[in-house]
Amino acid sequence: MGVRPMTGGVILFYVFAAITCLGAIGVVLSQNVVRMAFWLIVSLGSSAGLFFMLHADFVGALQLMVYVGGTLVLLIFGVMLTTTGQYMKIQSSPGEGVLAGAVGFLVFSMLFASVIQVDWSNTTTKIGITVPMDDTTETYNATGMGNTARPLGLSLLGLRPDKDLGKDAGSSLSTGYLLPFEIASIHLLVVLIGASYLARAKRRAGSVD
Amino acid sequence: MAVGSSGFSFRINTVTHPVGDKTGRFMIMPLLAAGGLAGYFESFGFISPTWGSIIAAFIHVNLLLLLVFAPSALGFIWLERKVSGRIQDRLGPTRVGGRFGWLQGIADGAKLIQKEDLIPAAADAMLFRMAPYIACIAAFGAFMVLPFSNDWVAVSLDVGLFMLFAILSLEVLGIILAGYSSGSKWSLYGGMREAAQMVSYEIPLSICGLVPIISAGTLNLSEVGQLQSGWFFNWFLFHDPFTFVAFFVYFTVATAGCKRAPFDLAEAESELVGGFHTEYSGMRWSFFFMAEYGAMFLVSGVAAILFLGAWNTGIGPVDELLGSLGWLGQLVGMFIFILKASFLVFVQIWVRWTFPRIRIDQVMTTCLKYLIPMSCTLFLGAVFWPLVLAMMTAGENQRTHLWGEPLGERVSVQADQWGSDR
Amino acid sequence: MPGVELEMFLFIGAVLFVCGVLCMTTKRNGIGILMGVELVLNGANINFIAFSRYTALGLDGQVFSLFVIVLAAAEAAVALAIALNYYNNHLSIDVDRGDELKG
Amino acid sequence: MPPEAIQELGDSLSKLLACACILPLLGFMIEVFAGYWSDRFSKTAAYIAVACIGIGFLCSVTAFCQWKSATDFQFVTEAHHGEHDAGHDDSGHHDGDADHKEDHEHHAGNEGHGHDHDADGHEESHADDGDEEVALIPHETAFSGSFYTLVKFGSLQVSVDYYIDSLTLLMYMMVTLIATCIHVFAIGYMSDELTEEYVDHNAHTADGKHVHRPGRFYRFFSYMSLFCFSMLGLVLAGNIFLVFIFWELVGICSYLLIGFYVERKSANVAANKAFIMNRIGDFGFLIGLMIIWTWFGTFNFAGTEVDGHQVPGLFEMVRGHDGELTISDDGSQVLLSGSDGELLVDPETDQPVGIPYVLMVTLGLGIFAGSVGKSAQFPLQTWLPDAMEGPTPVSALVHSATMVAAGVYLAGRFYPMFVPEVLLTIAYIGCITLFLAATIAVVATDIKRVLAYSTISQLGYMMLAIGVAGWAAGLFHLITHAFFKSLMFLSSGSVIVGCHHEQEMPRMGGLLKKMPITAIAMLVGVVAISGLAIPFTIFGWKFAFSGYHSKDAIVATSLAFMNGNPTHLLLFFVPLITAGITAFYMFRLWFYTFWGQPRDQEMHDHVHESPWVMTGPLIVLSLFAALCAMWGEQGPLYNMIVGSEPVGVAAGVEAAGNNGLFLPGHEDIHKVHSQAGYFALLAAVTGMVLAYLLYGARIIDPGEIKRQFSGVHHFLVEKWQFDTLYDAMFVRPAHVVASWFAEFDKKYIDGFLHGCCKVVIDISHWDRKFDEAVIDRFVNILGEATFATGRSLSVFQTGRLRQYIMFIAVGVLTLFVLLFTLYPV
Repeated sequence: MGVRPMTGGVILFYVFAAITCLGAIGVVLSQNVVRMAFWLIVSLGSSAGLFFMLHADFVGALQLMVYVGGTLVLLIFGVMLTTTGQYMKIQSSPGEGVLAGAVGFLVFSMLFASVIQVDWSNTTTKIGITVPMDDTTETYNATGMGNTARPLGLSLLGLRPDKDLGKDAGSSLSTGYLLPFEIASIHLLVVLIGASYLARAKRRAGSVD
Repeated sequence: MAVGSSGFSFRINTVTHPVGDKTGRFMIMPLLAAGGLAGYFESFGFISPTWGSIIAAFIHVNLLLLLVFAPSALGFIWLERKVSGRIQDRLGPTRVGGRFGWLQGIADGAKLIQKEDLIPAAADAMLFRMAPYIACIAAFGAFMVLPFSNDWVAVSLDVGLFMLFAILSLEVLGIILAGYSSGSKWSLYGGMREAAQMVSYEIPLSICGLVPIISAGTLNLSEVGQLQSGWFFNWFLFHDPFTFVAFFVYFTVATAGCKRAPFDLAEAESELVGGFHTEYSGMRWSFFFMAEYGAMFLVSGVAAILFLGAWNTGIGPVDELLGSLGWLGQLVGMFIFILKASFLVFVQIWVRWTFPRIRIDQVMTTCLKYLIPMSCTLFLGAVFWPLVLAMMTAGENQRTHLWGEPLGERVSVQADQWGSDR
Repeated sequence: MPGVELEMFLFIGAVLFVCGVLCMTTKRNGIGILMGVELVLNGANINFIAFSRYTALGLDGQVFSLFVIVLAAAEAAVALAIALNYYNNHLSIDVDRGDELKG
Repeated sequence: MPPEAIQELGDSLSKLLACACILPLLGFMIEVFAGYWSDRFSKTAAYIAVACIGIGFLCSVTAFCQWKSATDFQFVTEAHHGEHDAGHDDSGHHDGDADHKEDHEHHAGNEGHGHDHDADGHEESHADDGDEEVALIPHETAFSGSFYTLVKFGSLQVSVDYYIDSLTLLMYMMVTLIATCIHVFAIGYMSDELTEEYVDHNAHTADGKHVHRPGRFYRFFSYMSLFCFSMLGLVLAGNIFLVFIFWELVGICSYLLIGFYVERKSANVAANKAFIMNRIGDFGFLIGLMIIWTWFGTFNFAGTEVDGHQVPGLFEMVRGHDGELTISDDGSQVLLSGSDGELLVDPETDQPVGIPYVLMVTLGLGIFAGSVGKSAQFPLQTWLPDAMEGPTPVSALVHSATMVAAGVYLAGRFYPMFVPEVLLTIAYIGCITLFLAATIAVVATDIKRVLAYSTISQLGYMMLAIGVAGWAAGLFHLITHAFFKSLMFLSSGSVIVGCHHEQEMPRMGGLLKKMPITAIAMLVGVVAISGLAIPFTIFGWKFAFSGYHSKDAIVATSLAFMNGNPTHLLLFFVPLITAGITAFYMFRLWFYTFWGQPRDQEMHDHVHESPWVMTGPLIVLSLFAALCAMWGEQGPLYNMIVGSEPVGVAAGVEAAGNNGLFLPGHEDIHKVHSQAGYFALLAAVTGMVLAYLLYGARIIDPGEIKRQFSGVHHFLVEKWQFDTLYDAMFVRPAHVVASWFAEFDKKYIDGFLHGCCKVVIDISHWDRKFDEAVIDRFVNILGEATFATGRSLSVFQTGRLRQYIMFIAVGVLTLFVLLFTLYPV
């Protein structure tokens, strides 16, 4: 990595990175479910910040909307609906914790090793396309500036102007993500129905009263 | 401007060549506008451009907070009291600060600051403390992408509206956490109600917001505003019947969305003592209200931008004039915008003191059985309207049939324009 | 972005991933496990986005992460419904009690 | 005559007629496939059928108009001898003869070119009659062509051909018109089928109850449509093979329709009878086809173009262009002539190509056997009366326009192929049939059976006419008979409906007041069939119903024939007498039914006139039955028929074939025409008066006569014992032989089979033991092993979610470790 100029962007990155990781760790360490949820919010939210820094505005916004705004509300619902007594804690035995910690450490070190060993810069050049890291284009809607909403939308609609505009008409155009998009939408519908069916109010089995 | 820094602090007013802009293509960059400030900072050699922009951003945020939100919150509190007084045939605050009692808000603030900050023994202290901040941050963070006038926007995101709703949707978390962590069943009830209500009302809110977006073709709120310049029939309110209806649906949903009466079930003092903020007091308590008023102003501003022609006066020549005036014009635009937004806020207050509170099940029914279908219908209608219109008046380079190209001209144009800088 | 390399993001992703795995392994609370899953998915997302920015993956990375997010939301919904049922049946959310099918 | 003009006209005609032919098929399709979708109460099927056949009628009329305007055809040939008819208002056609002669010589003159498209031939033919411009196509022209080729066997090419001449057009109009009327009538007649629960009073279940079944309205109409389609196709067909195909189609349709009330045993039996009888005839037909195939190598009537070179049609091969039958000197062979009219010569041995005379006879008899079956001639006539089991509209269709007409039509179409011996046979067969049927009809009491027998005898008339070279007369009678017979059947149907499905005449009577329209219509039919007329001409045209003219022509022909060869005098007297009998039993029927006092009072009270949908067709048909043969032999009908008369018939032959038969030409007939007419009229009037005396005025008691001639009566009631005869001759022996075979089956074949079964069973016993001992053991061991493994592995299935996740993590870890150790980066 070499020497880094401490630009604001870098600082901001480290802030976000720290919050993300700490949030994640907080999720692991905290025993109360709602706190876990809280830390999860923190972690996910700041990872959304990371996305913004990576010029993926749309994904970031989606992260905020869906994950933080949606999923977590769902989770908290679950917590509320399933907690018995104040601030329920279900402790797991310390032995398990130690074991899990060991395995986690191993996994982490494995990932770490792989990340270190691979020469990433090589990969970018290997693929041979130079991605405009810093595009000086001041024009409106530059992807380099993270305004990826339209290209994403187009690719979900099955168009890839970012790849195809250069080509001549004859050459085969690259297909976008229309089919996965449709599948995902159907999948969501199914989930909607299935979840509402599963979670519909039932008489508790052997309910105590 | 130096580039390649973090995506965040970096897109302060990149809206220099808006798509639909007729007036201010080569306008003089106003001195106060952010980019100008950043440039100003850069002009001293020792500050790196990124730093400059960051500082500029902070300054702007603070300025906005000090000059707009806090006063607006206070002002709205005062307004609330006055209006409620008038509606109830009272005078409302009269003493503090002259005969209009216009300093009442500040007095309240002072009182709240002095109050003791209680944390119940049964509460989950950490969450209890965090909750108000989350709510407040969510409410005010959304202002980041809200343009106050032509080009006067903190971050001109391409996904502006989306972002705005996303951030706004975080407010509910604060409420829920507050309700949960207070360790009191009233709060829990309040939180739950709030959660249920917000989660279900977010859906029609975003859908209704998308209705004019379809006509605009962009999520960038500055663009949306610029598209409505000219005479007032350029406003999306009058764009087509669906947007017209959508405005009212949106306003209803927004009122519910920032838990205002008659939808304020979360703090129904007649049923749950104080709802989710039963256990709160002092500043934390006031944060919730700051958040509430901020959210009110936010949704009203969004309504103004999406439907009521943003900062445009609605009179073509006048807009031309203002455009040529440069930053002065932008200033006037900002006041126009705030005026529109405040009017909507006033309407919200008015509604609050006029209508009785409805039951929670009625609230949910209204949303799930009426508002969501309505908004979906409006959405579809707005989608098909231009096609139908094009079929009706089939002219040059217009689609004369419904299922012609997969996308409108706009997309192809965008794709072209977008791909050209690749 | 100058100064911040791809590896940093990969590290964050790794951290999230491991935290998620730990969550899943240590939490006896079903919803905790669910949160672990979310963490893991989010770690993957960070990697995707980072690759889309730094390598020639381009937009595809963002599209993938979009799908991941959407499917994660779906998964959360279903898993939550399952958790509710589980709670209805066991009067608890402790996943260790759900071992009726053990060999 | 420009050939392309002919080509053009032929094309348009063929298209129109093909359309008229296809439409009913279309209707059939729709009704069959859509019938179940529509409910049982909808008359849609009927409307579709009527629409199809009606449009078909319009098409054929259009075709006719086109043809009329394009050819030199004239409705009334008074252009030649109008003044005679005008002058001689009292005495028939005596002086018309000369004109007739030249008229028919003119026919004879250019008939030679009637069947091929030889342009200049027509030129000269028109040179000699002045008053027509040359541009017109002679109406004798036969248009033939091919729609598409079905199959080719070497030189033989079987294709869907059409052969259109004035006769075809006429048949088309007649068939479609009558069929339309019958369809419309059937809407009313079959309306009681429009129900979910149709109670069939004539059919009984095993426990003696009435059969209840859903109505079959649409099915009936789909059959009718198919029937019309096949008949029309038969008429249009341009080669004998195609004719055969449609012939069989007609057969199957008649089978379906006669057996329409499948629940009734009698209906089943009748259907089978009709079918089998027809098969017997078709067997002969097949023989004829084989001979044609082997000896002529073509099926086409007219000459065709088979890949390049001209192939002469059957007719011109046999008859040449002058219509003469060329017979080799030793009389053993019939020499064939090519499409140019010259004799065909075998290229190797330049001998003229010929076909043995015997084979010609066989061929003719074979084909005629076919028509005997179809139109119920003498040996095979018994199916027709039984065919009355079908619904009355079916009987009307079968008896008038379609089925039985097919036989006569074929005989007429194939006339050129018949050598004189065959003609003689035809004549005698017809003669026998007509007498026999008439006599039976006298004693029949079932109203429909009377009509059936009258049909048979009328068909006999037609055959007779064709046999005695009265080609035109025969087909003339075919047409007229079609009209009045369908009329009478429909009226009888209306009577039956009125009397609530009572068919026995003795229970009727006095219906004239109850159902006047029907009665009048029936009367018209009766008068027409019995050939009554006023024996002198009023205002230039003889007042006579159609039947008079046609029967008159037949009798005249047979008279001329008898004059020619006196040995065959029966061929004149029998038809003459039978004409009287015909009138008798027809009027007997009418008086029985409509006249006098009601015999069954309580039934009589419930009688009602039929609805308009049924009486409407009656009126239409009665108009046609009365007037279709206007101006007799100068009338349009006759002219059209004569227009397509085969070559050389008009001229007549002095000594034809090996037995030197005399075949009368037109002028011979016209010599005797009027006197024959008077004879016939006399006979008819006698018959009518007799009938009136017996049944109308009841001056003589028929029962008395019945008692006196009880033997004869019984003999006649038993239909000349034909059924018993056939029973004894064919059915019983068949049963006996069948019983032998059954015995054989039981003893030997079944025994053998049972033996085989035993063996198989034993084998399978051993096999089972083997299975249990070896295979099952093996499988069980396998299963147990699997089970044990699973059981042992199930320890890992701790049911602890988090452990599983742990497993996953560790597994991933190990995988990566392996990866890195094996492939270090």
